[in-house]
Amino acid sequence: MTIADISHRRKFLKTGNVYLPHTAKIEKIIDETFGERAIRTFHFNFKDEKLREEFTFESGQFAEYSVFGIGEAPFCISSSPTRKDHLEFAVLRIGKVTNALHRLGVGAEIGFRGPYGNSFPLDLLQGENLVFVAGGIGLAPLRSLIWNVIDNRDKYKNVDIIYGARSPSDLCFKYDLDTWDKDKTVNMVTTVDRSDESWTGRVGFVPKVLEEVAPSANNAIAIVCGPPIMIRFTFPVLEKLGFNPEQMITTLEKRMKCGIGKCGRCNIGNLYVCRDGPVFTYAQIKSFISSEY
Amino acid sequence: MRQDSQWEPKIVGFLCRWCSYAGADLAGTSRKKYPANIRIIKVPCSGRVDPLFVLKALRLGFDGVLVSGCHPGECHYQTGNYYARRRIAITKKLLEYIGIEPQRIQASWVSASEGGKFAQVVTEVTRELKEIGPNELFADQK
Amino acid sequence: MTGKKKISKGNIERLLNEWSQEFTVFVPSQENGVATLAKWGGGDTSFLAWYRNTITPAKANFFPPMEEMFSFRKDREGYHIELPPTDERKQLIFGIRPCDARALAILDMTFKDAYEDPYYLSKRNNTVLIGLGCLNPYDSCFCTSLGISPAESTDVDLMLTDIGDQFLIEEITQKGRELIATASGVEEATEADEGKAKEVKEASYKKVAKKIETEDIKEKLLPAFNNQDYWERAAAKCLSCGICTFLCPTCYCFDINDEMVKNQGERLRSWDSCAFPIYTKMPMENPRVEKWRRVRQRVYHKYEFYPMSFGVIACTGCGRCIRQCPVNWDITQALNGLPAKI
Amino acid sequence: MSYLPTKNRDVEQRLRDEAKSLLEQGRVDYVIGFEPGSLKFTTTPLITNNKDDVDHLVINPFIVNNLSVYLTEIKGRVGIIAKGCDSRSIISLIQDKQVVREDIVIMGIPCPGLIDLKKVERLVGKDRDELDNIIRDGDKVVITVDGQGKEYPITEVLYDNCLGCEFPTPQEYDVLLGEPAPLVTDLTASRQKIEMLEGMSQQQRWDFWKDEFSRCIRCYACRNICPACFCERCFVEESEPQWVLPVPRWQDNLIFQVVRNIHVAGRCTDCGECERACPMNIPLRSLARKTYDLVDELFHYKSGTDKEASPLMTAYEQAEAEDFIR
Repeated sequence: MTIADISHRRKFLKTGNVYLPHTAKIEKIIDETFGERAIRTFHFNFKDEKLREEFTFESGQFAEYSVFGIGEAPFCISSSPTRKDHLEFAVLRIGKVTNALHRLGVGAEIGFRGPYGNSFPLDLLQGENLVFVAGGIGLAPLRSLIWNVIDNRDKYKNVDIIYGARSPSDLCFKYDLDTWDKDKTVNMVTTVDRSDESWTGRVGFVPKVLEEVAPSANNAIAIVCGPPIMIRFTFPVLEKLGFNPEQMITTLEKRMKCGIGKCGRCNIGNLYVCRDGPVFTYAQIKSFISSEY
Repeated sequence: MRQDSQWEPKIVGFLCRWCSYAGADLAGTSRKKYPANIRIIKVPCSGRVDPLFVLKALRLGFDGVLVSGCHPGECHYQTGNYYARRRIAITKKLLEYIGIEPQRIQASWVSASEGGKFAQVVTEVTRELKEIGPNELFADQK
Repeated sequence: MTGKKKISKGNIERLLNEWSQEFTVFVPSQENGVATLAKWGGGDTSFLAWYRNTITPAKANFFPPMEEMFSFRKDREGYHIELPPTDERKQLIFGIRPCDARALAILDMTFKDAYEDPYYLSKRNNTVLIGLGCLNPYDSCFCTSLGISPAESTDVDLMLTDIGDQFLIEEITQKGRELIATASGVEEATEADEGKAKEVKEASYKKVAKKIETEDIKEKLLPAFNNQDYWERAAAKCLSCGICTFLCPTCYCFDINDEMVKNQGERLRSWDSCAFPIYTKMPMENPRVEKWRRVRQRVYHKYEFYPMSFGVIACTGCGRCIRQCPVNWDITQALNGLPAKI
Repeated sequence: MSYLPTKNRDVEQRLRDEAKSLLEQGRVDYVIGFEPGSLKFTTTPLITNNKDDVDHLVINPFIVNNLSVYLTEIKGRVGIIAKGCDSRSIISLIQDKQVVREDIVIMGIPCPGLIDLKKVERLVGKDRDELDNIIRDGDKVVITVDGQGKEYPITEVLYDNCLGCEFPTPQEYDVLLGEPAPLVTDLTASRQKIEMLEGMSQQQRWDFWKDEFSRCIRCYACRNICPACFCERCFVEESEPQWVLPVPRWQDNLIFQVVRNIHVAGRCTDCGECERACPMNIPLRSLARKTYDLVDELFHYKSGTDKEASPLMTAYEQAEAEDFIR
């Protein structure tokens, strides 16, 4: 089963000024991790009622979130489209906009424009074994797809989730990890690079653990997301396990600004991550990935 | 220069915490009268003041900038105020050349015991700024 | 009669004044020693003598160095967003060169692809282009290698060719035809005028000395993408400044920044350049921190990636990046010097 | 096309031999010099470790770049061609500990002053690519247009900074190529723009700079070509806090230029490259040279003349300029 080229699945918005954000209110904030590079999940909803009903998106798409007066930054929508009551996105505190987002409290107003980019090809994933490989905050984009899959569990065969983080306190979405662990139909494998006394689970880098779990490659698709260093070591492992480049999907993190393929900075070769991605097969970006990525 | 009578100049004062800030404190505790136009920013040393602070303050609409530190030789870090002196000298001369009124950049040495002098410096600076009117240098957007 | 029209150079001033009733007319001007397009003040048409090409391309009228995207105001109910007032008055650019006109057609592709860019397109649809053929291309021009003739263009509404003390006028679009129909001082062109124009066009075509072989380059480009040694040598003298990209008529990269004072602010779009290191800087890493990667990106985006996405080379050979580069980095040398396919 | 009378050709040959031997003996990893440019009357920097490239090295009145800008970027030992102002920039980089003297072999060129093509274009009324030839000989220059040669005094076409040059012969060198040239200077012409500005009122000067900087498109050529600007990340690229927006608004452009000039005070050697590189014809040298003169006037400090001296802003005299301090 090969996915030739999923970049032609561009999602278009109706016309009108595509740069104008809608205003949205933050309804809930969850601290995923603490410390200098803390990660927070924001639950939010549009202020405009009509928009709340009409708004649709697909797992894997991202949006541009504005803190007015500070700037705009792209983050994936980490909640699943199957759950309509609110939307979620996760932010790692590292730069100007992310710091501003982390200073916001519940009830604060942000800008939202999107959804942009293509999405995970659900129709092509149906009837397949799914292997999710995620690292750190890389679980956020996959989380939307995982919940989407679990809410339509019968359409998919086995589901393996291999998720790792630097240390136990760096694990994100712990509440989801527990739920998926208890779920019989999901093989949840959590690992940490460096353990501490509170940790009783697996220890090891995600690529190594993936090799140990060794999910079978036939009728399987691997969906990978995490820091660039992890992605670079995961693809070779998957190839060793028998996955060919068309069976490997990733959602890339690149410096994006406009989110709609105009401002020019998120290109990998001739592909714009925001317009032709962010979801790519390894086959598409393999030629440029080594030298450009 | 338009000058309606109730206009009051807004001054930002970068005061070195060891001397001038203490001097300003002393002026307050000893009930010295001086105009309330100054907004004080405490800096570890007058040598910490970057020309960028001066220009950013003028850009945001302050009418004057005062940099005040310890007298030469009394700096807590020995040489901070000497470096500050060179930096402010060049900044002031270059900004004059660019076309910013010289009165908008002021500097003073005020030691921790000179509460009176601090009050007098602020009074003089306020008077000079009142003469040249509000800072409309960076006003128009286009 | 040939159906074509002509106008004497003497009547150009009257024509521009006439057009200024309806349009905001832009003409080449040398204010402050920089050739740019400036508003026509009804003054002299001396630019017809010295004008060869502007420093900042006509793209700046549609995609300016800085423009406000929208402003926002915060009050108790929250944020209110407001679009800036659009200038309803139509624009007319007199004297755009064929290379800049083709460049606008190339930019249209990106600004219309997938999502329409309202700022660029509103100005673009609101502007009439009056092309003016080149008689005297620079030694840095290489438009003929990109299939562009210095004195002919189909990307404008009217095309003027200098035939001595008159201009031959070719109506390219309906908009142009209507415009010239009502213009004063326009006469019918004779066979001789048209012959003269043909001569002028061929002469100026031959004057373009610099050449690149786009077919040959097409084959050498992809194999040379990973040739780090070649690109390190080519990039060694580059200073990573923004001149070549900002002054390039087909460069469209931009940055978006917010500014807010108290509770009133705006979002601004401004030119950005792939030559700047922070252009691709991400918090964790920067894929193009080495200078050779950035120089390579500029060449490949124009001669490899844009053709892959839109089927056309994003360069019109206007030569600005060569003329204005402070270290004389010449893109034609980098392209012609590509190692042969191994 | 050589723009020099025959007697200067042997200097070029000595330079090529010198550079070749440096590379052959492995005393340097790279040689930085000038080779003929791709357009008329231009030269372009040549940075090479290949000894055959040195045959392209040239010396003529158009070797305008200050090559020391590359020293902070190239790793390893470097042989560099340096005019008077370039060698002072190297000394200034040594003072700032950006470059180690032992890692550089300086091939000094006594500089007779360089020809400003903008001045030639204004003088002759033709663009540079329409001229046939420009040949300098001592204090005269012959400009040939449409086959017709015309002679002008050299001071009409030299760069403003060359007219005000104090150290045409390099201060620091390992080998000096050619004898010190007769210095043709005209200080008043060199400071003419600055004096005009000093004559204006405060409001007039402010309006002047406001207009100039409203043309700036923030291409940063002035900063990137300046050897004194060697910061890893410039203050205009800071986003937390965002002191200056990277948006070409005149207010932000002005703050950028003024603070940049204060940062390079005591490092700028008036090589004039910032003004030459600016595509929008903004008189940046009227700012840089003024700062240069201020530093000289206030602290009797001439940038890049003393390798051992500590940089301007890291030193002080007991008693110096403080008339403005209350």
